Amino acid sequence: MSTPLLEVNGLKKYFPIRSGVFGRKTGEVKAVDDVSFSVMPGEILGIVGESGCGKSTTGKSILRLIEPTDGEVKFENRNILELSNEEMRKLRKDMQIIFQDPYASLNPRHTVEKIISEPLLVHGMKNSKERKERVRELLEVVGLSGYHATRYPHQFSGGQRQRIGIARALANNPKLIICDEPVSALDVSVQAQILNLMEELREQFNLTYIFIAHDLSVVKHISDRVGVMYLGRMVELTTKEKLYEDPKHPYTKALLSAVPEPDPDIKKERIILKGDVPNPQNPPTGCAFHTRCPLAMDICKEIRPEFAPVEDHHFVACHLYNDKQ
Amino acid sequence: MKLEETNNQFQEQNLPPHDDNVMDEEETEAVSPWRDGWKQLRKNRLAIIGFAIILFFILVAIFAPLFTSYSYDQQNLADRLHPPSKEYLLGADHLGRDIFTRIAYGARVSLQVGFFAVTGALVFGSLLGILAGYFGRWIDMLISRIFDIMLAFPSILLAIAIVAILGPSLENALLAIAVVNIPIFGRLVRSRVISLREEEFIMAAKAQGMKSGRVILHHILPNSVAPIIVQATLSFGTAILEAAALGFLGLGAQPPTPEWGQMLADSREFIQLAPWTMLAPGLSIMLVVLGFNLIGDGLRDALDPRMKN
Amino acid sequence: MFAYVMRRLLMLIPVLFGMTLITFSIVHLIPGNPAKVILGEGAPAQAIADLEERMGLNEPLYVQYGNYIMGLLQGDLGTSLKSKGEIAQEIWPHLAATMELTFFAMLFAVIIGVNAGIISAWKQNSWFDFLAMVFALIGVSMPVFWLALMEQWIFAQELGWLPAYGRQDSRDPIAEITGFYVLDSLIHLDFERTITILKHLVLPSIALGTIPMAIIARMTRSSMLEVMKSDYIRTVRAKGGGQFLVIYKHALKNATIPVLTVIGLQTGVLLGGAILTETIFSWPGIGRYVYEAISFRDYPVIQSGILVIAFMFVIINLIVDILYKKIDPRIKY
Amino acid sequence: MKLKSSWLLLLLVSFVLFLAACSGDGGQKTDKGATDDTESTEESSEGADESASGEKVLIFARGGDSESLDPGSTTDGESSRVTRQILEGLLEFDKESFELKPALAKDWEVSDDGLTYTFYLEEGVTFHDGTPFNAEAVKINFERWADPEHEYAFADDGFVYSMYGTMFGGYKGDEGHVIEEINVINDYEIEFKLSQPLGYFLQNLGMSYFAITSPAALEEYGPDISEHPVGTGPFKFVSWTKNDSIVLEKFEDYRVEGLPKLDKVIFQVIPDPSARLIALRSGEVDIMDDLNPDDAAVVEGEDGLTLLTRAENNFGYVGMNTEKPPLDKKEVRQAIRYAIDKQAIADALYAGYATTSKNPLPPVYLGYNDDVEDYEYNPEKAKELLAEAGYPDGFDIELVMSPTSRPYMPDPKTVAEIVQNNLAEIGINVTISSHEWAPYLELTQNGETELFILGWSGTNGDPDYFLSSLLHSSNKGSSNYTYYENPEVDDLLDRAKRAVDQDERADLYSQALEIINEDSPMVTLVHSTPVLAISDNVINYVPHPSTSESLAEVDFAN
Repeated sequence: MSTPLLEVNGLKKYFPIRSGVFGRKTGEVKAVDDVSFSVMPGEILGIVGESGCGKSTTGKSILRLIEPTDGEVKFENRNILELSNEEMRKLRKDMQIIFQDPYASLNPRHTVEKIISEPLLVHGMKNSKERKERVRELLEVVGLSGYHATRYPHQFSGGQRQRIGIARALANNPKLIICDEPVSALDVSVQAQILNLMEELREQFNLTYIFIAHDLSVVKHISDRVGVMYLGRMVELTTKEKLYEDPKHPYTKALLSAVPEPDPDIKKERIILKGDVPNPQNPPTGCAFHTRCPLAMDICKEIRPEFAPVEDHHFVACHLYNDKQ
Repeated sequence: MKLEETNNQFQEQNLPPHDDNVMDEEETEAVSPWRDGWKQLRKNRLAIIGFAIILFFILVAIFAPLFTSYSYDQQNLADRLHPPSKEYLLGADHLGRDIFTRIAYGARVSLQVGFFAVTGALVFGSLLGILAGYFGRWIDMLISRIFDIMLAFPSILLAIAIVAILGPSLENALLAIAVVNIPIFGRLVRSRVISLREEEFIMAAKAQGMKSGRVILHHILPNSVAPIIVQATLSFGTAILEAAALGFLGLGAQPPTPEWGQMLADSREFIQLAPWTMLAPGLSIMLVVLGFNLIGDGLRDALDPRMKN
Repeated sequence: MFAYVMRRLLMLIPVLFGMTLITFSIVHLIPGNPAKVILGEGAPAQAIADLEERMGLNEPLYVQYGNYIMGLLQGDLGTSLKSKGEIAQEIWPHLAATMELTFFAMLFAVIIGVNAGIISAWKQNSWFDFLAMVFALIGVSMPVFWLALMEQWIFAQELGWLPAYGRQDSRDPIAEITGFYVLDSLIHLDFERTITILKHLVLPSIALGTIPMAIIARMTRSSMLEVMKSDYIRTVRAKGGGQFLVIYKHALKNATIPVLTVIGLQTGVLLGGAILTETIFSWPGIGRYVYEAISFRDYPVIQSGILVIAFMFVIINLIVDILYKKIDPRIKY
Repeated sequence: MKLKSSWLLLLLVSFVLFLAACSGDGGQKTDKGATDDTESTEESSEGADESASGEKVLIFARGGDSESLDPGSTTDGESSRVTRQILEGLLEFDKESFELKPALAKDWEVSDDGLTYTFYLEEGVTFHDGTPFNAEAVKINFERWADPEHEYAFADDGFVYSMYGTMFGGYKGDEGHVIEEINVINDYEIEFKLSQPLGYFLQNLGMSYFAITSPAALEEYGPDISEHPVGTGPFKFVSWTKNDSIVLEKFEDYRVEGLPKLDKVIFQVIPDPSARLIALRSGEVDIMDDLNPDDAAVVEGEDGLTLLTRAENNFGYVGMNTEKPPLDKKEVRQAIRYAIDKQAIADALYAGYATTSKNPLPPVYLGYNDDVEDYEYNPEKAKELLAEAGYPDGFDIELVMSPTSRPYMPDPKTVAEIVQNNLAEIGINVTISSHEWAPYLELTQNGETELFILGWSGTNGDPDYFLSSLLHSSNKGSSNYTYYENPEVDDLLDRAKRAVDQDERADLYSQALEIINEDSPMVTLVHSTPVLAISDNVINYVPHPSTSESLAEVDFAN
């Protein structure tokens, strides 16, 4: 295998909590707590987890849309957290994002033309005719028509808007696109169309995706490898096949049991997780999942399990497996 | 009364997702949010009345010389305090000047004061508000505290103090009014910027690799324009009131400039002899302010229903 | 709650500090020489120089500012150049006069505004609603000083119903206790005098209270309209019978927030408007005290007067914010 | 929730009470309004002159508050108006003129060289605080004014006795200071020794600024004496609500038997002249000063009110800074005098209660020169003079003024506008700029103005107070606002000041006025006759030209 396109090591993002008379920092939310993984060129890495588990923050931290607290993000072997603002700005040509909410992520006062051509302009395409051409091309690539260019976002449906968002992300031929739950706001029927489009585009333009989603069914469809996050930590990471066939972490198992099977005859034991997601301000000691884990042991309450490979390309953070090694 | 007639033009976020191919007919016109606002505004009867009032005063201001055979400073001491008549439509003041003529020329003064004071406050207020809102941290701390302190003084008092420092004149009154209005715009823009900064399309703009300046100019500002316009319209009225108050206290325009507040102050002495001299200037101030308030209300309903309370 | 109040109080410190800085610089930027003002027409140069020295006007600015702050911390607002009296003592009766006027103006605004707003919303689109809202719109656009003049002309001069000036019948002045004349007359159990004093309050209170009244009416109406859409009200309405009182009670509760908001926002406007109203109605309040000090260049009075007014404004806003928080703990700052 | 509705309820209840109170009384008033207007005024004022307790209370309405009630340390007319009732000097002026009358000094003698004045004081007079009035008290007061180091001078508290400095040539130790020593001969005899003769020394002593304060009160109150005046006058000080009212009450032991007639006098501040008149018409006040001359006709036409005038004791003028070009050219100044229509100003703004003036001195004054040639309104001549001076096309100039109403000029702003209009006719383009009173005076004193509008009122009835103050070159930078300088005039004025023979003085002043008229440092506009209005049932009230008159003899009819 070649060198990874993106390498994330020990990424952390803590949000301070301030309160009291002086607004002192009285605690912090560890939204992303020591997450590491890498992405190969042309690969689609899925990241799943319940809402609030820090997967979106992870995605935005990688792009420095949120400044990480600590860690290392290497893109093509450059630690981008050390780049100056201007260097980072230039690098954004190669790293793009598609947002979850197609309604909120498009400037309501700009025409589609302007929305898509703006990234072209800021990365050096000064000729407006050229830009116009490119916008039409991109619109057609994502399945819209050239005449849509003069309209405003509010004149489009959700799926169409997400297509615009994709066109915008594609504008400068990026190498990596982080897709932050790109279909979760859409109708199910539209979801499939968008997912198909994204897969086509990957092949067409040789893209690499980090695909963030909160349900496994979507990720299953599109990913090569999948990472599972819980309370700011990565708990399992492996190839799609292994994850779906042989999930290791109890949390992954629980998630998988909730995925509806297309074939109603296949009987499946549904694992219902007890309790709520703990307060991220005050996460449980040891393994963060132990409060809800059906298989929790004493050690889980005290020691945080290491995120370690149990098999080839199969990383898990769970004492059940750490013991076996 | 259409004050409550909310329209959902700007609440696209709340619309249910459409089917993917709903609006694909080629004929569909490109509808900009501005045009929607204008459409909405045209339906608002009160706003139209407001426009009519302001338009009337603008026309009067422009064509003042055509309405009258007098000049605003032409004295005719023999006719002082002449009651309204054919000769003097609204009567004559204590120097025998035609009040109608002075009101007409006074419209120029008031509208100009309103315009320049609001423009000044808007430009500087927005600038500071953007700086504070976009960059946050100590810049925000500093600017916000300055706004707090300025707002701690009743605006007319602060304006009086500023005029006391600079000396009474129309220009200084205008400057004072602009200064006291800066924090109003500043705060508005700052809070707009802060809420916009969290919006995804701003993050998207950053993700595209845009520079801060471009993000502010092309994304944050255009989306803050609606509330700023509404505030500017309302402030227009307030500024005219404040200018008139300063004029009334003798701190505004200098004679023989026909400033309405000052005309009111002049006529105050003749409340026993010639009460009609007080009517026209007072009514004019009230009408112009009313006009701007009506337009402001209409704009708020049309452009930015969220600002309503 | 306690932490919130404490934090607000702490946040007040830089604001208060900034306020002293502003008042101090206003006074030092106003052209004119206090020593000359004191000495009046035709004073010899030597006398002026001597006086400047005695007043500490030769000291560097930061020393003067330091002295000013030290004085303030000890409750010393300085000495009036004009009357040579202690400002801290002189200012109280003026402040009381303004506070009484402002209170009654607000009372007028709240009572009329809230009720007009509720009835307008209840009878939405009726002639009452239309008239009330037209009046409210005109009220918001009203030049206070013009309204005051018109009132004086019509009610004092032409009709002779109400007194044209002052706080009381000057032939028979009240023995002051608190400086709030209504309160004082009640303490004296002199109800006839209370009525006289209230009569003096009517015209200026209306002049001053009109703008907040109009704003309160409009805000109450729109917040009421939202309440009327609620299920609770729909149920009451559906039941019929005695519904107006039920809704009225309900509406009053809902009026608290707009009323508080307006009190917070408009106090400054009122205190400013008081300068004009007080001049027209010869009301011996703090606005006139400061305004006259400006025309006589009585620097210490300008400085302390503006500071006291701003301080009042800040405190009222603080109280309003705390009340907000108490009424609706969801509100965050 | 309970809390909220209850406070609103409380507000509601209080407002209902408030409305009920007003409407109840309003109804009563309406009845009154329904009857004849004049009747109601009479009715209310009749009821008003005696308060609930049957006392005679007079309300005197005026435009501004007093600055200080320590008469020596202020030059403010509104202050002396009040102190005149509380404190007395050695001498006083006659009711309607500046003729001297005995007051605390029942008799006096002047030495032939004019350097020694001996006063014989009234015996058995006590101050309001019960301490006796005597020669020692007089000496303490004069020394307090003369010497900033004196224990009662309170110089550290900003007390300055500028009127003393002006009238007596400076302070202790100054070269021009005329009072060399004061000798107490016995309790009721005191002697002033002067270093040089002063033509108007006695005249000064009649001024209300030089009234005697109880030394015990100076000791007791210290610098607070400015708010606790204690004198020998007909009325005692009771209270002072700043910017509102000053209350005085009858001094039972007043030295003149049977006076004062009134039990209480209240000086009420009503800044706005029209509100003042409304108050008078409705019977809320008994006397109002500073009536707008335009309203004089209203007062005359109304039963129950009487119009009074003060004797002319002032003049209003447009000053020209004689050091600033082009005003440094005599022809330009004369041209401006010809261009301004004084008669129109007198007619329009003073409603006839003013006469045009040609001398900077009122006609009743010693030395008034009726022979000087007046500058009649003549724009043609003005243009010629301008052309002669080299300005055939006129020029631009600034006219500075303060809108504050003064006795000599009730509406300076309007005067400024008329002057602007007049000068435009001869090509002089005037820009008006207005300032508050205090900074305005400072500007003109510093000679930073070109044209300005001012006036001067007499206080001791002596021409020196007009001419030396305004036109002697030694007063440049203080009261010589025009920066006029003519050695000949200086000499004439100096000689007139020292001369003791009044005829000789009159002659010297007449000569000076002749030169001044030619040099034209100012456009003398008018001598105004300030008008005031009183309620008909106020009797024995006589306005004094100095604006301060004793109210001791004032009474109510019936």
